[in-house]
Amino acid sequence: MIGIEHYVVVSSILFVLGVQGIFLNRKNVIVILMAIELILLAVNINLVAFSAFLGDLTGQIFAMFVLTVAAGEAAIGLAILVIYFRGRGSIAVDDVNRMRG
Amino acid sequence: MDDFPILSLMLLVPLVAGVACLFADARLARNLALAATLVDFALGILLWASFDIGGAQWQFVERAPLFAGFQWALGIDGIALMLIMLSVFLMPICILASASIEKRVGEYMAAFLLMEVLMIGVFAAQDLFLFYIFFEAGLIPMYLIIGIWGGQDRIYASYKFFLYTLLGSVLMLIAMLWMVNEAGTTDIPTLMAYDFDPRAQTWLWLAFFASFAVKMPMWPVHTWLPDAHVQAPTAGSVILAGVLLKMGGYGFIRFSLPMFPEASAQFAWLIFALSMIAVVVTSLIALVQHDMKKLIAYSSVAHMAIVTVGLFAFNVQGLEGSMIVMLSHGLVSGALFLCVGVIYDRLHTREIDRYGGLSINMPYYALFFLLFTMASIGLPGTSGFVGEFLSLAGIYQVSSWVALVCTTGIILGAAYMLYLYRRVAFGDQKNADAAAMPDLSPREWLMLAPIAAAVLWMGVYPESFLAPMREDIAALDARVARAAPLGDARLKLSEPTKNAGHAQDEHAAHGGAH
Amino acid sequence: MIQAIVFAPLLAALIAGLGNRMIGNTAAKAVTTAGLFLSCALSWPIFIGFVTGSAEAGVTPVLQWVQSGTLSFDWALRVDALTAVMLVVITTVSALVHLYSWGYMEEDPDQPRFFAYLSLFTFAMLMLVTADNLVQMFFGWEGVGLASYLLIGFWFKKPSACAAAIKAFVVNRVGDLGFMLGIFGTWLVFQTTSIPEILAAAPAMKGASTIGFLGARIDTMTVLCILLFIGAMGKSAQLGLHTWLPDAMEGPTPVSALIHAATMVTAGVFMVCRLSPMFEAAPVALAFVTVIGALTCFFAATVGTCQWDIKRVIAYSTCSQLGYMFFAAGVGAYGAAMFHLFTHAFFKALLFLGAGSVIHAMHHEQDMRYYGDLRRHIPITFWVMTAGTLAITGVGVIGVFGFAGFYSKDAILEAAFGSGTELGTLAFMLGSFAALLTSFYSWRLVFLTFFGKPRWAGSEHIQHAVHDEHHHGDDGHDHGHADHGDGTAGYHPHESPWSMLVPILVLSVGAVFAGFVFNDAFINSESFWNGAIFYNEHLVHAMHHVPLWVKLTPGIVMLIGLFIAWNNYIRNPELPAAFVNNFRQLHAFVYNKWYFDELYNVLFVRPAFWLGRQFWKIGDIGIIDRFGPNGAAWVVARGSGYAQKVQSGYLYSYALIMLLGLVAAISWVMVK
Amino acid sequence: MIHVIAFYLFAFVTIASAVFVIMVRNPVHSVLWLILAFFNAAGLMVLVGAEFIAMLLVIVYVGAVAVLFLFVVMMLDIDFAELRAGFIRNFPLGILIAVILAIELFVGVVANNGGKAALGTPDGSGAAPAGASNIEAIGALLYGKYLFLFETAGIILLVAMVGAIVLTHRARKDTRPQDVSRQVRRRPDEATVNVKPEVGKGVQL
Amino acid sequence: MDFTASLALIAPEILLSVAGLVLLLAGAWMGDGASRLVSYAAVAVLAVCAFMVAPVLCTAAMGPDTVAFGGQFRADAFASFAKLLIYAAGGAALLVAPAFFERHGAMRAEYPVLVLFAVLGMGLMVSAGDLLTLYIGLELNSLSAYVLAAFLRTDERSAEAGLKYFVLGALASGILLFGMSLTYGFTGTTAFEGIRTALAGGLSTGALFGVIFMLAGLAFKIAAVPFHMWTPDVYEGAPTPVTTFFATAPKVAAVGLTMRVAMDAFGTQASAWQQVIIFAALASIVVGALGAIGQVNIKRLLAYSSINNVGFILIGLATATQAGASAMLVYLAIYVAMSVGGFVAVLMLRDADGEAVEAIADIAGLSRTQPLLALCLAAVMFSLAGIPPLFGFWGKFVVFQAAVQADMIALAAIGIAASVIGAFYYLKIVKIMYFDEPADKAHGKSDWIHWALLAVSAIFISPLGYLLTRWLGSLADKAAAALLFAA
Repeated sequence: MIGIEHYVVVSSILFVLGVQGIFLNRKNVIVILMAIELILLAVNINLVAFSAFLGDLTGQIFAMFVLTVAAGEAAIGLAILVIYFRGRGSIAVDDVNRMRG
Repeated sequence: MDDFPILSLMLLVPLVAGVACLFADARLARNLALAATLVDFALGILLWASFDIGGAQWQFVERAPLFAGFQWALGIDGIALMLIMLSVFLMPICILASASIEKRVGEYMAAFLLMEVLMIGVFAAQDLFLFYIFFEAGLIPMYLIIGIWGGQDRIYASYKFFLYTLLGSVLMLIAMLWMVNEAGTTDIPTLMAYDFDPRAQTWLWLAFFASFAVKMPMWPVHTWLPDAHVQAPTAGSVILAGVLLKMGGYGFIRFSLPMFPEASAQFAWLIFALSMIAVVVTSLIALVQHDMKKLIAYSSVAHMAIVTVGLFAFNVQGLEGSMIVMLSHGLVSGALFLCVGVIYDRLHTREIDRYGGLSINMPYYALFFLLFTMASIGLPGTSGFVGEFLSLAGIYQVSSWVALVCTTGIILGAAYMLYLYRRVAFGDQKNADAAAMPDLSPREWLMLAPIAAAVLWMGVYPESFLAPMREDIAALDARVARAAPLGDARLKLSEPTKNAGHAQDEHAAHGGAH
Repeated sequence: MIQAIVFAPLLAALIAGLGNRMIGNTAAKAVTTAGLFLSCALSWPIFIGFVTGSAEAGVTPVLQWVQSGTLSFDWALRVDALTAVMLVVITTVSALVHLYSWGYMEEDPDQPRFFAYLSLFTFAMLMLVTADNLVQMFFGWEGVGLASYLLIGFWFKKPSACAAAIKAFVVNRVGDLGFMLGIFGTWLVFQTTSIPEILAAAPAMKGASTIGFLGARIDTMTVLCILLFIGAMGKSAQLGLHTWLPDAMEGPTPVSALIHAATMVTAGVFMVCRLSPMFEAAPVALAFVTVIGALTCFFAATVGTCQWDIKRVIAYSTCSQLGYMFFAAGVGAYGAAMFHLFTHAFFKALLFLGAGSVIHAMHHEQDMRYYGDLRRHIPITFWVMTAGTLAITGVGVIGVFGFAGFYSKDAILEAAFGSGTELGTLAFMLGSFAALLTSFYSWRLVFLTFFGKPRWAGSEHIQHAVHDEHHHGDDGHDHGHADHGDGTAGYHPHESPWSMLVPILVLSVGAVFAGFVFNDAFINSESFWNGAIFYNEHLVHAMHHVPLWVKLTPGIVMLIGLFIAWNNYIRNPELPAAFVNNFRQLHAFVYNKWYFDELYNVLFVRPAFWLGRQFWKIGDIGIIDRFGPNGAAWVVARGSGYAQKVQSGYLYSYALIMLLGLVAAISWVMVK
Repeated sequence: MIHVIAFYLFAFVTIASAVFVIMVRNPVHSVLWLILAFFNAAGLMVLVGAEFIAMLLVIVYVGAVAVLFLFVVMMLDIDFAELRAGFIRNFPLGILIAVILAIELFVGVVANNGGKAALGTPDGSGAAPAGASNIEAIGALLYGKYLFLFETAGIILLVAMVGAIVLTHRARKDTRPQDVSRQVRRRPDEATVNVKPEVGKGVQL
Repeated sequence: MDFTASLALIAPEILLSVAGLVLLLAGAWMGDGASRLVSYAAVAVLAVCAFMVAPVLCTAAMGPDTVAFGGQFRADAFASFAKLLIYAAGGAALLVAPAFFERHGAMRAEYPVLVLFAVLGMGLMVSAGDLLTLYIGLELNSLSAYVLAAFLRTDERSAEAGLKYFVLGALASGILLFGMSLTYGFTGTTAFEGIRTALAGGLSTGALFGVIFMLAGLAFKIAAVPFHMWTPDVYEGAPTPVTTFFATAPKVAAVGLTMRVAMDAFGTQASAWQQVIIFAALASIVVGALGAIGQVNIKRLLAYSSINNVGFILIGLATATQAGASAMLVYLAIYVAMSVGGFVAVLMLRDADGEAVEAIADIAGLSRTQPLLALCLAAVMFSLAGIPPLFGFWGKFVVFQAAVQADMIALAAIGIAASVIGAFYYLKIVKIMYFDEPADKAHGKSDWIHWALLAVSAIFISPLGYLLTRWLGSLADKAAAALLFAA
């Protein structure tokens, strides 16, 4: 039978993949934003699974809020990306290092 | 008189004047600073005059619970009184010595006045944390004094001074916090009577040692001193050598010894070893210096080593001797730096070889310089001797080895100081510009003559200075007696003797440390 | 009264010194000289009082000095027989030297300073001898050291004078180290620094206890006395710490007479005599004193035979005579030691002042090789120098009359022999041989200076003088060429002014009669000393009963020395050169003062500077600073560079580091 | 059994598409893979009985977020050829750490207790009322217990909107927006003018 | 559930929300010309809010009476303390903004609105009693912050700062969320109280992971090493008023939130996270200090300085005692004053054309061209370095006192020794201003608002600040007691 552990494993793998997507990527920032969505997806799977297995709906409420916020985050992230692109003409991750040290 | 907050007033006067100096023009700032320091000196004399010798241990006590965790608590005993007197005595002289400062006079005077506040505060603080605040705060004005008005390498010197001493002190703060947590009070007099667990004392002592050893400075953490001295302006060197170094000794006498007697005894060997090395090594280094201030700075390290051995001799002579050495060194090294300043103002170099034969064109200068040189090498009749003699007499009771090695300081001291004097005041006039320098101006007379008088006074009649401290030293001695080491020099009667001196010998056999 | 004696010179010194150019030469000279004559006039009655037995020892307190726990000492002036002797010696010689200096220093621009120093010295010396406690004695001890330093370096433009001054002070400090430790030990043992109290308690301590010193346990009194004696060695220029004395001749000659012959250098002897009950309680220390004294006596005499500088000859002579005094004290004959001190003060001051007169006459030429035939030009000087030489060589006939040295030196040699110990005998033998050498070098000095042909032409000083004279004086005459063929270079020595001659003449009276007059009081009378020094009746008795050959020995060796000197320098002047050629190495050894200076240079001076540089450049800068503050700064700078490198600006490396932190934290808590 | 197969299918596809999201070179493809991942994740949620959240996921993510992504990707006129391929130099380290993290999560959360996760015990305040559907239960909670947070979430969306606008909105000079009130205010005499052009001179407009 | 009581408790939040909406409309209606007015109105709103929360602190409110919405929200003394600091910092960031943005032609009414919403989010953070509240508050704050960082949108650095902040912030949110999901799963609840109760019985590995993930996510918000990497870049790139804001208010909120989570929710399992915090504390002190050395941009330097300071704050957290909590609050209060002072001074550094002067080399000799400004900046520097008698010392003092009382002497000793490294770069600023020859760059005039803000913070961090120690200490004690009420 499928237990909570299976869901946690799936979400963990998703989480790790999301994180990987952020720091293994040097191609463009949009993919990083998508990787973040993956992380949030992992969280949501976790929350929903826990909610179901606990018999407690708080997790699903939580997941809803996560969805809401994720939408907002995506909007703002893309907005920042747009103005960044306007200024720099590029969204290559390698270029995002005007400031360092 | 008892209710009048004279100590707070002594802190307030220079503080107010200092703030005022920030906004004053150069001329006004000078006068303001001089006036404020003189007022403080007058207050100091009043303080001394109304100090009740043999009265309560702590006098002029002020207490106000203004702060959380600690309080505004001031009060002095004889030891603090003497050091405060030293500070307020030197300050007007420092202001006088700053006539050659022409850049940013207002800020300069403000820094010095702030320095005076902090120095008095350190010696008058009766609260552990109040002490720490004053103790540490002194870094800021001194940093600025060295950094803004200093010489060529002032940046390096000021950083070294600041960070070195800061690193030394911060560990002390942790120890203080622990102590307060343990003893439940920040009151220094109470803590002085509190018996900490001997095992804890070890760590506490080391933490305090880190701070005071740097401040003293003891070998091998002394290297900031030559740099700081050399780079500081004349008055800065005077204050640095005259008072700031004394904070280390004061710390030992006020904290390390009474609060951690067992640990002090346990680490006496460390102090002795470092001091012995310091006496020999820094004296030898002083011998080969080409820079006048550096030479005197290194000599300070050697002199401070005498202080530390005296302090850790655990007897009255050692303690009183150390106090007198501190006072004397405050006057003498201050005066020597002033002497350097006098000719530096004329020729703008501290290179010894640029001078020579100053006895010819500056006879009175040479006379003062000679007096302070002799006081520095401990000629009897000057202040240097009394302190050195008592300290060494004190340490002899503990260890003849230490006494022997430290007494070599009088040989080496004579060598490097006379070598210096020879190169500066004796010999032929090698350089026309040095030969053309005029003798002391009235202002310089005003700087040097009072110190000379004080040096001789302390040398001939030290009772004036010993009397106020006597009770306090005795109390300290009684406090540390339980941990006092058995001297290796003690007398041992070979046979139960028939002679009349029996009782006396018995007495002596106990090391004489009473 | 005693206050006046002691403080009059101080007052005079302050007036002259601080007044300096303001009050002018004459006033400064007058006030100091007057001060000294006042002291002198007040001292003699005290001395007479003790000689006649009418005076009592007493202490005059002046001021509290230091009181620290059980350690306390005050300013106080103590007068007893021993002090009285020293008082007259000091004040008399000093007064005469002041007077002498009027003439000798006539042309010096810095006369107030000179007289101030002289008076200051006298004050310190008086403080030393009137000390009631060891610390005040130390005060005087160091005070005379200071004055000596200043006076040696009086002509501070001369590098050699400066070097000599420093050397004198520093070498003395080596002795003072022993003295200070001795005072500490004494106080530790006796719980007092008061001399009378110590002396009262000392006999009971003889062999009764041990004390820890440098990790060993040694007999208490031995330790204390040897430490104190080390102080005496420094001040009295005993073997090992003697090197400063010959160099001290860089000072003006009156200074040499006062300080480096008559008074200061005898302070060590005074101290040993003052503390004689203590030393009596320490036989080992006494033996040490004897050995050092005898060796010094011998050593200095040998060196004296080869010196060319007239003052150096006398300086080594002083050193040698001090050796006599010490081994006298070492064998227990404190009276004899003090007696020799007393007589020596007169004749040695005389010799120095006489030498000063010669130097004055010879335009500051001090090398005897350029003297000769002076007896005709400066006859008074010649005669007083001869008197001094007779006194130092100890000319006299037993039981009839003798010059001063005759009594005192014979007493010392007799005491050494009479003590009956092996060391005493050794001291006697060395002392006798030194007496021979004394005779030789003293007469050599006289012969070279006053007899033979003038050899002045070789002297640069004379050349200068002649040149100046020609230049300013009689230009018209044909005296232009220096070589007159008679060795005079055309120079005409003049006898010194009366201000110089009077003191010399007064001193020569002392040199002639002091021994004869005071022999009994010093040597044979316990009542004179009256407990001021340890009186060894047994020894005095033994002295009087030594074999006749012992009593005759000094006279015989004196005659031998005289003969050799006459043979070498009058009869057969080529002989010394031949001797030098034959014994080149021995001569070089002696001529170079046994290579002490070179040895010390290699052992102490150069290593000190070398070590200083090493400690500074390698120790402080190379190690402490490099690995301490600068090292820490370097580490921080490296760390900072690394931190900035990690802060690469790339998003992915930031994320990676965040993840690293996360994984590290998780791993840590999991492992835990 | 169907349940198990469905789970593994959804799980596998979700993870595989996630891998493609971060691996493929073209961002447009990434978005498409992301959408696939979301669909399958929604499937997983349906499996545990959270159908409302599953639908929401599809609607919000696929309908809004993913479209937004696509929109931006295309709007930004990126020269895909210029996008540098390949991974960064500390790629092995990154992979290593990711693997360690995954293993630790697996071991810590799942394998630690013999393959059984020791879940907590809820206090029951969030339990679904008996008989109520998923949507009803969620609605009751959301508009009851979590009303405060629900309202605040609205503010978050507002902030996101304001933020996005304030960042990207710019008053362009080359656009000519319609100004209705100006059009209405306009009078013929202002707008028209009679001219009588001279011959051969032309009209000034 | 008594909504009336709950609504009364969230009155300040309601006011903030309403004010935000109203001001947004007002801004939209009146255009950008009114943005200065809107800013001042927002400041007034914050002031009113401060007055509303102040009584809560003064009466040391704690316990059930302060709990709203069934434990999701807590209006206790602790929250009140933090909110006061947040409001003050937010007010400062609003006051200095108009002059700055107007110079860049970028002042818009949305700025004060976003600040208000961020402040609202922060209020939720420090009042959180539930993981959901925590998350919502955090995101409200974060989203506003991302926008604010990129607010100067024509400036490449600002956009880059926004991008970096956003990406890394989102990653941190993800980590935090993942931790929250695990915590939820393994404790069965999202309420702090419930988590606390659940953990009291023992800590399963899953819950432990939840704890660590959450702390990691929060560490990002407070910029503790190794989650600090964004800080220098964002502080440098963001417009200076925004940096002022970032360095102060969110720091307070994040620290407050971390305290809530660590000491309340995870309080019964302190031993599980203490060592992680100790490491983060020491690493922050050292890395902050090392990174700051060698910086040429003063904003960047202050960013590292804030990392350094967070390390000291975390020492208080590492003790996990009430004294430690109180010390952290005192430190925060002083830190806010120092940061505001520092950044306001930086804002006042302008060249003749009004352009901002950010290069450290350009402030050489400032003590001669602008002595008063230099004095204030020097005071800030010495205070940040913790040198008495400046008030900054007191913050370090109380923190180390707490550490010593908790018997963490080694931590205290290492921490304070590492603080000496930090002193180095603060000294550098003073050295450049006082010892070097004037570069004669920064001589722009500043308006009275800047001077007033600078004066207030300078007086606060001057030795006069010590007169506040009793008052500040007792308030912090009240707040800490409220935080640990359940314990």
